[in-house]
Amino acid sequence: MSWQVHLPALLLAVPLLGAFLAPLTALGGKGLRNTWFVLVSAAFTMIAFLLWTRVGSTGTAIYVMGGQGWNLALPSGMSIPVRILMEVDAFSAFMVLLSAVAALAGALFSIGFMDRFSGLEKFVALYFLMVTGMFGMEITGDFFNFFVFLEISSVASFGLVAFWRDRGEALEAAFKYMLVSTLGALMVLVAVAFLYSKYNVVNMATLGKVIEWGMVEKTALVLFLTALAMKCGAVPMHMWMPDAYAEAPAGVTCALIAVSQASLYGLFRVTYTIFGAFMGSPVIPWVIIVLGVLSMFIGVSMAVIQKEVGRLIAYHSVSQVGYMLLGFGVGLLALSDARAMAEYGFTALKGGIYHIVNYTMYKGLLFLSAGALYYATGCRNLNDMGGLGRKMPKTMVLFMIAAAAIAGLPPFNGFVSKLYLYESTFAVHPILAVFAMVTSVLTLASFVKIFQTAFLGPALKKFENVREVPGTMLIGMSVLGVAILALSLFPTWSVNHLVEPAAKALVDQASYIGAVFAASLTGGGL
Amino acid sequence: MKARILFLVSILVVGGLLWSGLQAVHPFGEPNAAPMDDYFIANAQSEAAANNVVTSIVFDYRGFDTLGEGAVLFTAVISVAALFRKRGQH
Amino acid sequence: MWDQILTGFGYWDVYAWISFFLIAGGMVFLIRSLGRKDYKQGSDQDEIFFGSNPVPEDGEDLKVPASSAYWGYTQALKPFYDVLVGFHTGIATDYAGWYILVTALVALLILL
Amino acid sequence: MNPLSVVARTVCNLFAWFLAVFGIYVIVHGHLTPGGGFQGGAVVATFMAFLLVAHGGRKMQSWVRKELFTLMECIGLTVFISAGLLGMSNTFFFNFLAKAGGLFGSTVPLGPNPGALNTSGTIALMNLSVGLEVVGGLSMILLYMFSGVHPEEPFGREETGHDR
Amino acid sequence: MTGNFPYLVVGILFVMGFIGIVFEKNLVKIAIAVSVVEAATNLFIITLGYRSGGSIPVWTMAGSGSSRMVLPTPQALTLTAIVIGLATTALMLSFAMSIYRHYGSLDVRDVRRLRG
Repeated sequence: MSWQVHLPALLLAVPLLGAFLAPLTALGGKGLRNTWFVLVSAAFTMIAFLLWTRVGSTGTAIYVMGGQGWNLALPSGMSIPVRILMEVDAFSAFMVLLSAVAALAGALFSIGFMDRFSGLEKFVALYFLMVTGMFGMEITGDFFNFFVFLEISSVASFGLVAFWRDRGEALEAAFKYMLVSTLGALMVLVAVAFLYSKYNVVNMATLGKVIEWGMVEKTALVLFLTALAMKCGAVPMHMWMPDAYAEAPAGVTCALIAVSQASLYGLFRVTYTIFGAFMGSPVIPWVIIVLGVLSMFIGVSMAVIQKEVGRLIAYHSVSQVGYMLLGFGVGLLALSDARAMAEYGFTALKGGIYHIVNYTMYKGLLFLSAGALYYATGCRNLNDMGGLGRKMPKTMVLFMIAAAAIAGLPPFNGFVSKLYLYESTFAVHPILAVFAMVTSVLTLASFVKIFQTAFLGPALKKFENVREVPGTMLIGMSVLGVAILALSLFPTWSVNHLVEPAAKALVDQASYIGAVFAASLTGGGL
Repeated sequence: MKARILFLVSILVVGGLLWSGLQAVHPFGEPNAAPMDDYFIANAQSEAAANNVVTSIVFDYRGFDTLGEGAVLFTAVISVAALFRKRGQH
Repeated sequence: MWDQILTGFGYWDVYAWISFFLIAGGMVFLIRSLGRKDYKQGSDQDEIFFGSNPVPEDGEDLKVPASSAYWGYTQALKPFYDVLVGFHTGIATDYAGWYILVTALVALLILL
Repeated sequence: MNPLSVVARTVCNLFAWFLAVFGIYVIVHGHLTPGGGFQGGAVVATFMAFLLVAHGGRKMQSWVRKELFTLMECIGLTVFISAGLLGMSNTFFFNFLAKAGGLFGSTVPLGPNPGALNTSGTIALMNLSVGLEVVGGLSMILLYMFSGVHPEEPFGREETGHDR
Repeated sequence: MTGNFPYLVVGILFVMGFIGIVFEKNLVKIAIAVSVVEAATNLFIITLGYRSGGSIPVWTMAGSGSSRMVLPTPQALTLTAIVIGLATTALMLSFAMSIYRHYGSLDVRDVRRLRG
C-alpha cells in the first residue's frame, strides 16, 4: 500500500496548511514569506502532477475522508457511502494538473509583481485558500463538499480582487462579483438540499446511480445549471467577469481563470455524470449551446471596443468560455446517441477539453503580460501606451506567443481546439461554426489592436525610464509560455495523453459511479 | 424600467420554480427513508464514541466539510484584515 | 511523433505548418537580398518622411491612439453597439437581475 | 463609537464574564450536549463584542492586540488540520484517538447515558481548536471593522506601489 | 393546513430576498437581502430533517422516548452553511464600508465606474 493513495488528501491539505501558516510568516520577514510562497506552490504542483500520473496508470482514485481505510467507501451493511469521498477520475486529474500549473505561474509572477505593496502575508494566505478551493471543487465526490469549496474559492477571490483597496474600482468590482457569486453559491446549496431531501444522500456517484427524473430533480438541475454557468461567465451573466478580472492583481487573475474553469468542471460533472441519463431531450444541451454562442459573440464584440488592456482581455475570457460551452453542449447533445457521439459528439468534447487547457495557459499568459505592462508603466489605458516593444522585448515575445495562440494562428495550439470545434459543430448546425469563426476573426482583430498600440509605434518620452520587468515575473510568464509552445509543437501527444483520457472519463458515466461501489468490494480495511 | 418589470416577472417565475419544487419534496415531518441518517444515529456512539450525533457528524463523518468551513471563516477574516490594513502594515 | 491529429473530418499537422513558415521566411529573405545594396546610412535616405513637416521629438504626437483603431467598424455598427453598451449598465443589482432572469428562462424551458 | 454610560459599562463588565464562561462550557461539552466549537466560539466572541460596545473601540484597541487573535486563529486551525493529518496512518481525518484509551479515548455505553467528558477522541480536540479559531476570527472581524469606521488617515493612495 | 407551513415560509422568504436583491438601491440593504436568502436556505435545509415527534439527536441524558430522533445530517449541514453565511455577510458589509469611503455614497446607481 504505497503512500500515493493519500495524494487526493495531500493535494488539499498542503495548500490549506500553507494558508494557515502564512500569516505567521510575517514574523520572519520578506525572505521567509517568499520562500514559503514558492515552496508550497511547488509542492502542490508536484502533488498534482503525481496525482495525474497515478490516475493515468491505475484508473479512478477514491479516497474516503476519515474512513477506516482509504477505499472503504461503504461501511458494513450499507449500500450508500456515508462519509465524504474524494473521487479523482481522468477529467478531474486533468483539471487539477492545469489549475496547478496556472496557480504556480501566478504565484511566481506575484512575487515580483506584488513586491511594492503591503499586507503580503495576507495575500499569500488568500492565494493558497483560493487554490485549495479550486482543487477541492475539482476532486470532490460529494455535493455539499463541492459547495464548501466553491465558497472557499469565491470568498478568497473576493478578498484578492479587493486587495488593492485604495482603488475604489477594485472594491466596486469585488462587491459586484460577491453579490452575484454569493447568490449563485446559495442556489447551489438549495439544489443540493433538494437532492438530499429526496434521496438522503449527497454523494455524487450514488446520486448518479439512483436518480430519477421528477420535479425535484428538474428544480435542482435548473439551479445547478444557471449558478455554475454564471460562475464561469456565460452571457448574460458575465458582467462581473470583466470587472473582477481587470481589477484583480495580474497574478491573481491568472489563478481566477483556473477557478472559473473549476466551475465549468462542476457544470459538466453535474450535467454529464449526475443527470447524464436524462439528456435524451435536447433542451439542456441547446440551452448550453445557446449560452455558449451568445458568450462567444457578445464577449468578443464588447472586447473590440474596450480601451483598457485588462478589460479587453477579460471580455475575451467571456468569449473563450463560450467556445468551451459550445463544445461541451454539442457533446451533451450527442451523449445519449451512440452514433452521433462517434460521428461528431466526441470530437466536440475533445475540442472543448483541449480548449480548456489552451485557454487556461494562454489567457493566463495574456493577463500576466498585461500585468507586466502595468508594472512597468503604471498605465491601464491603451491610449496612453506606445512603443514599449523596444523597452520590454521579452514581454513582447511572450505576449506575441499568447496572442497568436488565442487568435488561433496556425502553428499554435489555439487553432487545434478551434478546428475540432468548427468541424464538429458544423455537423450539428452550420450557423454555430460560422459564429465560432467570426468570433475568431474578431479575436485576432482586438489582439492586433493591443499589440499595435502597446508594443509598436514610436517611442514615447514618458516611457524613457521603463525597463524590462524583474526576473521572477519573467519566470512566471515563461512557465505558461513554455506550456503553450509544448502544447503547440506536440499536439498529438497532448491530445492522446491529456485530452482523450479526460474526454473518455467524462462520457463514461458508469465507471465514475462504479468506482465508488467497486472500491469498497475489494476494500475492507487496510 | 422595462428591465425592472422583466426582473420582477422572472423573480416570480423563479419563486414558482422553487414553489413547485417544494411541493414535490416530502411532507413536513415525514422524511423519506433515511439510511444515511439512521446509520449516523445508530453508530455515532460505537464508532466515534460521541454522545452528540450532530457533533460526531460535524467533526468525524463530515469532518472535512468542517475544515472547509473553518477555512471559509479564516478567509473572511483575512480578507477583512487585508481590506482595513493600515498603510505599510506588514 | 510525425503523425497528424485527425478530427474525423480533416487533419492537423503542425510540422507541415512550421515547414511552410520556414520556407516562406526563407523566400522573404531571398527576395530581400535581391534588393539594391547602394543604400547609404546616415544620409537623408533613412530619414522619416512626415509629410515634409519637421518630425516631432516626442512620439506622443506621432502615434495613433487605440481608440482610433477600428473607428469605421464601430461607426458602422453603432446601433448594435449602443444596445450592447447600454446592456452593460454596471449596476450591481442588475447583475443579479440578469442571473435571476436566466434562471427563470431555463426553468420555463425545462418545466414546460 | 463612544463609550456608553457608567451603568451600561458596569453591567457589560459583569455579564461579559458569564458569557465567556458559558461559551467555554459549550465548547468543552461539544461532544456531549448541543453545541460545539462554532457555537461556543461565537458565544465567547460576544465577550469581545460586549466590551467593544460598552467601552468604545479605541480603548479596546489599547487593551488587546490584533496579533494575539491572529495567532489564536492560526494555531486553532493548524491544530485542527494536524489532528486530521495525524490520522493519516488510516486516512485523512480518521478519528485515531477514539476508543484508544488515554485522554479522550474512553468508550461510551450505547443508548442514553449520562455522558463522560473524556470520550470521543479527536472530536473533543477539534472542538477545542475550532473554538479557539472562531474566538480569534470573530474578534478580529469586530476589531478590524471598528478600525475601518474611524480611519486614522484619509483613505485612498495608501499604496505607493501604484505610482510609477 | 399547518402541514407544509414551513415550506411556505421558505418560499416567501426566497422571493422576498430576491426582490430585495434586485430592487433595493442601498448596498447595506442588499447585504441584508442576501442574508434573507441565506436564512431561507438554512431554514429549508433544517426543515428537511424534521421527523414529527422526534427528539434531538443527542444521547446524553436522553429519556426513554428517544427512540425516534430527528435527522442529524441537515443540522450539521446547516451549521456549516450558517458559518459560511456569517463569513460572507461580514465581508460584504466590509466592502460596503470601504465603498462608502471611496464613493461617498451607498447607492448602487452611483457605484458604477466600471461599465461598458
